[in-house]
Amino acid sequence: MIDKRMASCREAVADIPNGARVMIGGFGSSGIPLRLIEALRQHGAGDLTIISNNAGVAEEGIASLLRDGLVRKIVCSFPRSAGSVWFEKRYQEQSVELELVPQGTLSERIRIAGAGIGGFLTPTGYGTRLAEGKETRVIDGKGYVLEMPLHADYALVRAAQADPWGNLIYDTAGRNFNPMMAMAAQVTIAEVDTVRALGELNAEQVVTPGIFVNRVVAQERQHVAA
Amino acid sequence: MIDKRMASCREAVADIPNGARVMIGGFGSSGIPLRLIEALRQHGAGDLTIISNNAGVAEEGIASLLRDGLVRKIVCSFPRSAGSVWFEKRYQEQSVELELVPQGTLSERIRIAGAGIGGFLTPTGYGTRLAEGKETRVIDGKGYVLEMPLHADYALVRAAQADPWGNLIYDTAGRNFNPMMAMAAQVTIAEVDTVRALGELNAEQVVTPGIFVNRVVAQERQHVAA
Amino acid sequence: MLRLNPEQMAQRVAADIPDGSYVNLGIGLPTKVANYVSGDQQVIYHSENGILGVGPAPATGQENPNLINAGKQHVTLLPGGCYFDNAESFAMMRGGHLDIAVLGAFQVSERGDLANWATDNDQFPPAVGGAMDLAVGARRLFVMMRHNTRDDQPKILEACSYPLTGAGVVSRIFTDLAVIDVTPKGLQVVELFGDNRFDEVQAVTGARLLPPV
Amino acid sequence: MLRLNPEQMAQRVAADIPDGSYVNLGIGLPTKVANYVSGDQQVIYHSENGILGVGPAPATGQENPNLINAGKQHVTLLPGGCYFDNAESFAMMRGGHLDIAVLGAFQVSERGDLANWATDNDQFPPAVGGAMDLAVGARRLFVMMRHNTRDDQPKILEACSYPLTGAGVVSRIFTDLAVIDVTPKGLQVVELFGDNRFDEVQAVTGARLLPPV
Repeated sequence: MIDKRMASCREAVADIPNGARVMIGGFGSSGIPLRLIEALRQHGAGDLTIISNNAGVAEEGIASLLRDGLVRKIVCSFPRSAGSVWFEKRYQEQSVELELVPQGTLSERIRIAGAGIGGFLTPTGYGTRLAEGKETRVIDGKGYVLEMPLHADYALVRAAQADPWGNLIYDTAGRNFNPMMAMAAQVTIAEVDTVRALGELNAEQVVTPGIFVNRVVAQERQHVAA
Repeated sequence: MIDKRMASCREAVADIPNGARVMIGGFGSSGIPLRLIEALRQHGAGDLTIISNNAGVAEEGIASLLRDGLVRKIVCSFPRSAGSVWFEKRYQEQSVELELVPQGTLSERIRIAGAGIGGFLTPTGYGTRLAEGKETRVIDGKGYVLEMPLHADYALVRAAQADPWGNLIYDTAGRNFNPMMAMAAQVTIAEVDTVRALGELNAEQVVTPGIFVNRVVAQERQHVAA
Repeated sequence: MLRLNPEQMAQRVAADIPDGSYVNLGIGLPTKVANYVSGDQQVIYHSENGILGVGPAPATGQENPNLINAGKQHVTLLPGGCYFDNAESFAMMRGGHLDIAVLGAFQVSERGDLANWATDNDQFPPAVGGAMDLAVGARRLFVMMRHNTRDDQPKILEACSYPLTGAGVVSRIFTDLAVIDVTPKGLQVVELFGDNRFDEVQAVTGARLLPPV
Repeated sequence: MLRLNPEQMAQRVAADIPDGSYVNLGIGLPTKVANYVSGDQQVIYHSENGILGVGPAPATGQENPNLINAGKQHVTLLPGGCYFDNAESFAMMRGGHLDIAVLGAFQVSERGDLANWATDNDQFPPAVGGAMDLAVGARRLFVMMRHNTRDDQPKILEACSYPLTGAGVVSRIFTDLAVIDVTPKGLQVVELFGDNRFDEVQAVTGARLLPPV
């Protein structure tokens, strides 16, 4: 029987090694796998490359990984927010490397990694500093930048509901980067509010098919401090 | 008030001109906008370029457009099926041009047209006849073909339910090419079984956001002959 | 000169949003525009994190931590709204499906170049978010900004000195002094607020303006 | 020589599908494999038109015209199954998410080249469907085919004469005579059915085989 459930977040992240490339879902305070991030922090793997839209605020989530010095590099569209003090500190002391990526380019680079596509041409960023050093071309008078796939070893994602096959249903805007990240990693670990029995999810409402998910950890719903 | 409903299929296709590029959703007998195709046939615009996974069977759907001599070119992954007699006849008499595209390349070319992407690198077809004349490159030892977006003037799509804003929900495997085509055309026309009041669709189950849909025509459910 | 306050500026931008538009309002000042779209205008708001049909803020105690807008504020969903992932959200933006985006700016050039994501201060880490995608993708890009910086420097320039968000992307500029279109002929003043005179506005602008016709 | 019939071939392929696999079965002969996957093997079937968890054919009268597989046959959905659009379906295929694809073939070369979408007969219009995507994307590509054509020509060749579906993509070949792996050293015979002798099978093969070890 296919059953992707694991007993704890701790167990689910236990094999993440030093130097791993780890995608982490979420946008602002929405759809962040906070329990998995905390388990990863306690697990203590370092020298990580983190791929995520934001860089965490206060002492929470990715900010706690930055605080503990576990992050070597971050690939991000909007690392600087109100309260992103640990990112700013590590950036200014040059102990963390930043690869800044426009948001739509970030999500599409993740998607194409999951879709087996080797690169794509986007008009986003053409003629700007973020295209420097990248291959460009002009098609029908419009400029494009060639962007390459972003793969990861692990993806930590957050959803509302799952089933034992790893199918995921999200809550409102909690989808954000989670569905693409689930596609793009070698091992995808989903933190969910509840696991339903096989066949209880609405098949028409499943957003992430279980084929993209390797491990599922249920938990009580966590309300994220705003 | 935004209300994209139109009274009839006839009215919905009335402005499609000769020479238009028209995407038509469907896979086999599933998710085909048969009523809209019939309205297009009666409307009589010719010299059409049809973009669709299949080329119709018997006297139905795209086959009827081919029979009536309205199609100049077809862009397709699997034009030849049991019963695709009109496509075979027009192909053999060289009155219709065929652009054969691997299925995943077809759906992705349509998707990137809708997503504002200028091209993508796919391993599919590399080293085969279908990559002849196309730009290729090798990345990390793997060969890729550069494929370009497929745009259209109109998309005819089929869904199960809509609302006045054009949000669409599909039935089972009836999605197939419909969601991507809805994104890729200047004007998208959706044929649906039923239109529900605003707010009655499950927002978590909407597959095609209304922003991609310009016109909606309700109809009684049509059972497609197998 | 008459300088509109932010609320008046928002009201003026709102007047230029046609009924039935799909609109993305940038973080900060542009967010105020929604307050002035009248009942005759049905506007569907897009939020880049994955919402169409963004509604007003929820009542206290009714917040859903997952249901936020791009500015990380709690929002609601209107009837007819829906959710999608970030890749599809940016397909809408980059693919030309949004009628209008309203963004703030540090600088705009006479060719419609936009600079709104980074200054020349390297002390702060950069952040770009969805600005570059909106800049290239929205059918019409409205910039909403004060005409001058706090130290009275012009923000409309022959060329931007700050790093670009996009080149040749701005359609119309709404400042606290005037409304100005970016046209192939140059910066065309469309409207001068109150009794503001063309020569007064030109004097505080860093590029040549074309007078109203 | 013992030549397995199609049912026996399907049974043999089914035995090599590990429990818990995500599998795409090509149109035609490969479809039969599902009939022989035992209760101990939980296999999740993918259909390229947009289904994971494809179940058996529905009872007569219970068919849903939209719920068909890639071979256009009516199917059902298993509990735990789900639907998606064609772009996501091919993301699964091209992106390496399917453990095994089982395809028929006209020809296979000793380097694992696959030819299964077009012959050299130009009278018929070509059709390719999802074969090229499966060929490049499945983690393991099983070919299931008769060892020889109806007029006794070999289908395993030094090089394919028909147009390729993909180059160097085949992992394992199941014929009615033997099971053969494509390896860096060449075509390695893994199993000879019944009392079939290596030299007999080699004699009806168009490329050099390596004997079972």
